[in-house]
Amino acid sequence: MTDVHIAVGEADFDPAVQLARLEALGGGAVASFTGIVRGGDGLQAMQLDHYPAMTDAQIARIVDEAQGRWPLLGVVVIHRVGELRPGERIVFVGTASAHRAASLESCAFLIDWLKTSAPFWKKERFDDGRAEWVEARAEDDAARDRWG
Amino acid sequence: MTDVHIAVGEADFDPAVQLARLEALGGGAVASFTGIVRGGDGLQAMQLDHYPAMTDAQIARIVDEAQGRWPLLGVVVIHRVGELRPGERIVFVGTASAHRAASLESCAFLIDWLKTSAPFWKKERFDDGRAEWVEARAEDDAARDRWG
Amino acid sequence: MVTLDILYFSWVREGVGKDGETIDHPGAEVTVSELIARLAERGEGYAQAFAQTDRVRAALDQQFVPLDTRLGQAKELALFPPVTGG
Amino acid sequence: MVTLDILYFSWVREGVGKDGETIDHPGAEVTVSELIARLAERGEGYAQAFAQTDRVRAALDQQFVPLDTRLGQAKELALFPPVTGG
Repeated sequence: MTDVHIAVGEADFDPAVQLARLEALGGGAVASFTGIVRGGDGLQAMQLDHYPAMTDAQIARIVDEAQGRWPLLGVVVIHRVGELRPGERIVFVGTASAHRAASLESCAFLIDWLKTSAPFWKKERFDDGRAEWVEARAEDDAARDRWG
Repeated sequence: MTDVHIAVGEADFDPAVQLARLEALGGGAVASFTGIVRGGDGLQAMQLDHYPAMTDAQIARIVDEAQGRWPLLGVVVIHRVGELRPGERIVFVGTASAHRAASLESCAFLIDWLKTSAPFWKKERFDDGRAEWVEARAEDDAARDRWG
Repeated sequence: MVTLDILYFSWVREGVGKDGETIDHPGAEVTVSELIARLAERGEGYAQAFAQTDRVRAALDQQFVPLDTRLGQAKELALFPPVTGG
Repeated sequence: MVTLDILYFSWVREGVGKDGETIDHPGAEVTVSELIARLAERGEGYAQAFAQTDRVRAALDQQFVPLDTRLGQAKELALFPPVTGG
């Protein structure tokens, strides 16, 4: 039975709380990834939209896929929406397993799949007034496709 | 300039403090791995020995190797020694980079190399009085070798 | 009367100028592509939003589908650009 | 008098029965393997610790080296099993 925690919302989260949750499951390995809004190029804020009726279900499907590939004791996926400023956390993926390869690989798998298969869209707003939707990148599709 | 933090000692550590350090470096991606003593099979405690004069320098070499392979903003490697009980943290590896692939890959690289190229030895002590040195595993060598 | 809820996201929403709308269901045999072509004929905003169909993705009842998928009994169609979360 | 510090770890240390010792330097041309063979002749604990040299690893002046490496000017030799940290 895998301990699964999925959350999508505007609120910030505490990676420490999530790591503690995963460390407590009795496995020997916990891996995590945190995505953060990068500053630079005059970026003022990022607006994250999503498809609320679909988002949770789609993340649950991605987590199911990971559970089918690796023996996981726990999975945490948190994705924020709304307006986020440089330095703010966007996304957290954490996994716990008996052994390190399963935790590390499933963590990388989950973030690669979230990037390409969960219904989120980013818009960047710059100091000079420009606002642009982020374009999907071919290298993100390639990163997902390497998992077969 | 990569922010590097290496620590080897008996004291426990707080992964949250290390993640916060890495998140503050301005990158978009922070990855971490925490190794924990797994219980079961009557394991009472694990004794971690090391070669003090060599350990820090050898970990620094491994971190240098990772910096040569990926553009890293920060690296944290913490490895505990002494007696550790089930549920206790053994090792932490954290990396920060502009992009996720660099942080995830370098994190996996560092733990694979620590397993096979840093002078630590584990002895397991069981409830029934048995005490056994952990044997090196061929799959750990294979995990390191896949990095070429 | 059977209806179909259409939802728009990201720059598709901005082009169309609304979050979504409910239309008479065009029929189970109609594909997503065909419906997009009909929507594009509605005028300025729609035409712009659907000018490049290779940049549009779709979900039927909250499942991603290729654009040549038939609407079938679906009650909700979402149209949007490739996702960029994570 | 030139000396060589030898350090033992893990079950090599337990076999030999000590953490380390200082010996007269056997000479720059002597390899780690040759020195291990001489140590193994010292008797019970040493013989047991070095019974299977394919299970022994070495570091010279805190750098891992293959067992056929010559001692050279090294001041410190460590002998131990394959590492198992992480």
